[in-house]
Amino acid sequence: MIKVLLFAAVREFIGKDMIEMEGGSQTVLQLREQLEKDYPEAPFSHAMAAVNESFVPDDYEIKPGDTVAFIPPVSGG
Amino acid sequence: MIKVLLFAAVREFIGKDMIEMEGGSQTVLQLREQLEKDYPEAPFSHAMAAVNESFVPDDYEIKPGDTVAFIPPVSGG
Amino acid sequence: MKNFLLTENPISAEEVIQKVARREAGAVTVFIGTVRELTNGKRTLYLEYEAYKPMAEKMLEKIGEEVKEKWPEAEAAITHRTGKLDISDTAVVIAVSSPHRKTAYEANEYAIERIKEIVPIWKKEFWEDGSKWIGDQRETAAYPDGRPPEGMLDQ
Amino acid sequence: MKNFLLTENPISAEEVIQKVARREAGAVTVFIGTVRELTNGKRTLYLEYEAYKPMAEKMLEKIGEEVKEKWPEAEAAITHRTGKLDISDTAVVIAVSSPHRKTAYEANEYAIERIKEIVPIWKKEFWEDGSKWIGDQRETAAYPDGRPPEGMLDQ
Repeated sequence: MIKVLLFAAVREFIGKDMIEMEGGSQTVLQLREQLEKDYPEAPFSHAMAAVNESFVPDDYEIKPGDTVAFIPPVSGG
Repeated sequence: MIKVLLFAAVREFIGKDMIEMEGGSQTVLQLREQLEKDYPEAPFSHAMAAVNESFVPDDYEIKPGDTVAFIPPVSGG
Repeated sequence: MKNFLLTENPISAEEVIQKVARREAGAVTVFIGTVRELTNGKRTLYLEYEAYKPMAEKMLEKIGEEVKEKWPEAEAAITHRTGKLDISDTAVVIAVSSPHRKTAYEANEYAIERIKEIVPIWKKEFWEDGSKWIGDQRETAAYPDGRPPEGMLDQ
Repeated sequence: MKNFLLTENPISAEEVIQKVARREAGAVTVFIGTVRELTNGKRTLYLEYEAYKPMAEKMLEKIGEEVKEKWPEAEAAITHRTGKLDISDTAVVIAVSSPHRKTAYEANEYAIERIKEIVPIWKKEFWEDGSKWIGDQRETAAYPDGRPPEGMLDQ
């Protein structure tokens, strides 16, 4: 199992702030493509991925128990 | 009569913060030279002049009733 | 007393300043980001800031480390607010102390630029005629290369 | 409530910040000049600031006007303390508000540079082994041309 955290516009499009799903043997890119298929209206392509609170590149391999977050372009400050 | 205000190192060298003196028909340069003669140890040459709270050049003509201040290099902030 | 944190409560600038006060400091610079009413003529009613809180605090700490690396004599503290903010409310306070003022200005400005790059906080603007998530503060395309901006991945 | 003033009492940064707060502001920068203990390895015990008070306040106002001319969207307030100051005491607070942060940083740094050029305030350092009037903050010769620095005379 992995947790996928959603924020801002992505969260609002999907209507949830967290999805729990089977997984833990795919890359971030594979997860991203699956989510884009499941939720075609949500702007995943604009979001950076973070695993366990650190930004990761798209070829990062997710392990079971990981918390993946999709980070839309930030606008703090 | 004019008032001459003294500050910081100049004030301490002379031991006064104000001198009242005859005057009002000389330039700042003439006043400066007179003071340098009267108080040879005081660092007037390093000080800028201000008349009535505005900086003035050395050729400025002092009028009776003016308040002349000698402003050593400043160090606020 | 943590130097890098998120809060849902109003921020006291004085409190953030106190965190960087020290006998070696000759200069403290402070940046206070406030909610302004007009942006390009459009009237903001209020804002909401959402955050991925644990990661956002981690990224603020990372900015503090970057500051220390670039300006070893500088000390930084940052507090960012989340939730609903009204006009003139303070969204973020950055305080930097240093023996010398040049460093304090440079490090402070660096910190706000980095916040806008790597800290997972999102602003939703509520205008008279609708609302929108702001995702493009730096006025560049979002991750135009499909890669995070430089420095995002070097943990 | 004057925006440019000298005081013999401790300065509240918050109070100076409040003077420039406004609905158009998205950024407030603050500079706090504090008494640091060590300068080039020499230990300061305390300082005394002397001022030509009415002219110093006039010059601070002039700096405010210069800021307005260079950055019309900026609003500044400056308070400078005089008298005896201990280590870590605040000597000066400069607050600048602006719709945009770049302006707020630039105008703030401009203001502190100008204070060190044209405001008749003098610092006397008291060290363990003596005291000295500091007259050369900018580390350039004092009026090397026998003329005031640029901008001093343009009232």
